[in-house]
Amino acid sequence: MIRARGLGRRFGDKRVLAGLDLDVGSRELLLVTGPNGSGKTTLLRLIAGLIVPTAGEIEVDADRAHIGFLAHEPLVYRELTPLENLELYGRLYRIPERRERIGMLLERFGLWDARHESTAALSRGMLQRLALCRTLLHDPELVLLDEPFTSLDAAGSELLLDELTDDARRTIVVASHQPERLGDRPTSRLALAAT
Amino acid sequence: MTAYLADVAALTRKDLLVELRSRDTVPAMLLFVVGGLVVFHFALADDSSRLASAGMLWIALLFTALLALVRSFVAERDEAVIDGLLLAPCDRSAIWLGKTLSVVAFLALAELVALPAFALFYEPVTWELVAGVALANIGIAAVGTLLGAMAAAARARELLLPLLFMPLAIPLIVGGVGATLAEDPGRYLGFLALYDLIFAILSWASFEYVVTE
Amino acid sequence: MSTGEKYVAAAYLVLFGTLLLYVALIALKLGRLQRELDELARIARERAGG
Amino acid sequence: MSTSLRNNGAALLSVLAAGLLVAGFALAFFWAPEARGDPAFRIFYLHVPVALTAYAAFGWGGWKALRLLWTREERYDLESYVAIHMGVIFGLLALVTGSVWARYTWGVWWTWDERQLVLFLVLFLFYSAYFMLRFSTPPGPRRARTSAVYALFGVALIPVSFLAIRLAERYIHPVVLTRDPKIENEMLVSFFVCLAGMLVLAGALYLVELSGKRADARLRELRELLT
Repeated sequence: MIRARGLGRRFGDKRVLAGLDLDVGSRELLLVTGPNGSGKTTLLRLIAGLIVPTAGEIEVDADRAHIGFLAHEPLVYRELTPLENLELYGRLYRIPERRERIGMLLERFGLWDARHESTAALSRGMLQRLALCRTLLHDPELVLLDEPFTSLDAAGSELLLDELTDDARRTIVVASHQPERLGDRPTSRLALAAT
Repeated sequence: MTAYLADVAALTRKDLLVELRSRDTVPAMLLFVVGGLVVFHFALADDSSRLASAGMLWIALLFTALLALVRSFVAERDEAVIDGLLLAPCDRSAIWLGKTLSVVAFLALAELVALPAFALFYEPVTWELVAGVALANIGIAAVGTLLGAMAAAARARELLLPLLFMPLAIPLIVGGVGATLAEDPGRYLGFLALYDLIFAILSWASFEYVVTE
Repeated sequence: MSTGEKYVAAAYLVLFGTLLLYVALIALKLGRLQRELDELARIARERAGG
Repeated sequence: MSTSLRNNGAALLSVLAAGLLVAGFALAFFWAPEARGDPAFRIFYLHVPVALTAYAAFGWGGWKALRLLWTREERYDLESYVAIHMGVIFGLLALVTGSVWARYTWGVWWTWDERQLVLFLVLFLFYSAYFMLRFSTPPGPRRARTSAVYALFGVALIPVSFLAIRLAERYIHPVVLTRDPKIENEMLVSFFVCLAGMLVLAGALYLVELSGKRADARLRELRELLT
């Protein structure tokens, strides 16, 4: 699913990632660990195609329509309600039976009652749940999760893991410094060192 | 094609909704453009011609547009929401077009107040002026939205955007003032349309390059 | 020398002056490059020695 | 190997530029007839080639920018930047020599009647903003691409501004100044030699500047490897 050779990225004079080789097979769950500044976020953004490498190359066998990316920020508009945000993304992802899908996700992640509230008023945990709805909205084949467990309570984490792994048809890359919260699910690991 | 237009519509709708909720930009533009017209009365000498007031109107419109442009990507830049749009499978130029259309809407709203105010304070508004303003709006929004996305990557972006935009706005001012004053406004309206065409195509084609890192 | 000729001379001197200025800038740059190279050479030597 | 060739290129062009410019200026001063009994007309052989060279440099920078967007090869970023840098230097020269000419012809250092001068002022503003954009954006692929897009806008802006300035004259002052000096063949030949010299000079400066910038980049790389 993902193939990288000699992958590197620098921001100005700062080298964040260098000489990384990576192979992730289809339906694999890869856990990326490493201290702050070791390039976990950069790696995920490279896979998502949000940034281009400055060295080496990367191939991903999924186009934007089949990638779900949970970033540090929830990537939702604070001025809009949760429902409006998901409606917007639902349109952009061209999801068939958009209403049903959105309603189902909101229900599942416990946001249904808050769907008409202002996103700005949501708690951190609720925002993270909304971000998860956004990530999973289009039922992506490849899911990239950047520190998914921060600000997510135990129930939320469990919900996320169930959603991701119950039928094991997704490829998942998780960057986290709390690997224990993944439970005992089978994973391969990539440890990034600080540069 | 229909899908593309649907994306554009969704994005424009989102921008208008965000503005409707936050009311950050349009009220500021309205106040600014009327304030500008009042200030110009005191800047112009008593015996200034109608030529001078037409020039002043265009300056006021340009600077008001800058307010809208400086604010245009604020909602996306705060907390990197732009990444969410870039992740979506829609063509990136649709993001530009959606934003451009919403900027055109904001400009039109501001001018809905500015032109009657100009008629009240200074000179009657001619249809040539209205046509010129409409054509200039397209050029301002098209180029300004692209430059706004470019400046978003920079430090001091609020300062940079006017600097980037000013030289590119000179032809728009020429066309606008010409359409307002010249005896053959058709030439100037044609020039504005040409400008819109050239720079809208350029901006449309190059937006993808300036938003990805 | 007529006034016109003086202006011509002035214009051509501008070109000449600009070129000389450029030479000065290049000289400064070469100096800096040389200093940096010296430093890097020193580091490289220390590495080779240690 | 390639670096030494490139330096040889700069050396070769410098010698060629020296030959052409000396020949061109000599022809202009000692062979071409004086136009309209105007001794200051000989600024023409300097001002116009300098101005055309500036356009050529902007165009070259735009071409390199286009190549960057096409191929995504990093080196075009530097090449485009250096070309535009040269364009700005020559543009500034064109402004100054034009200003000297205006001072002699009309008695003022600046005139809005001279289209070329006004156009250079607009372009100078535009490309100054280009430098601001570069200096305030962190280096990387995004800066390379934004600069490239802005450089391409510059190429489009040149004819559009030219048209705009022509159109502006009609409402700013309806009276159009016409000057048509009789151009004779000797003058034309001298002019083209000067133009060729100036273009080659700009090419030489471009290569020198480029190799300096590349040396800088290599040094930074070396420093990173060593420390």
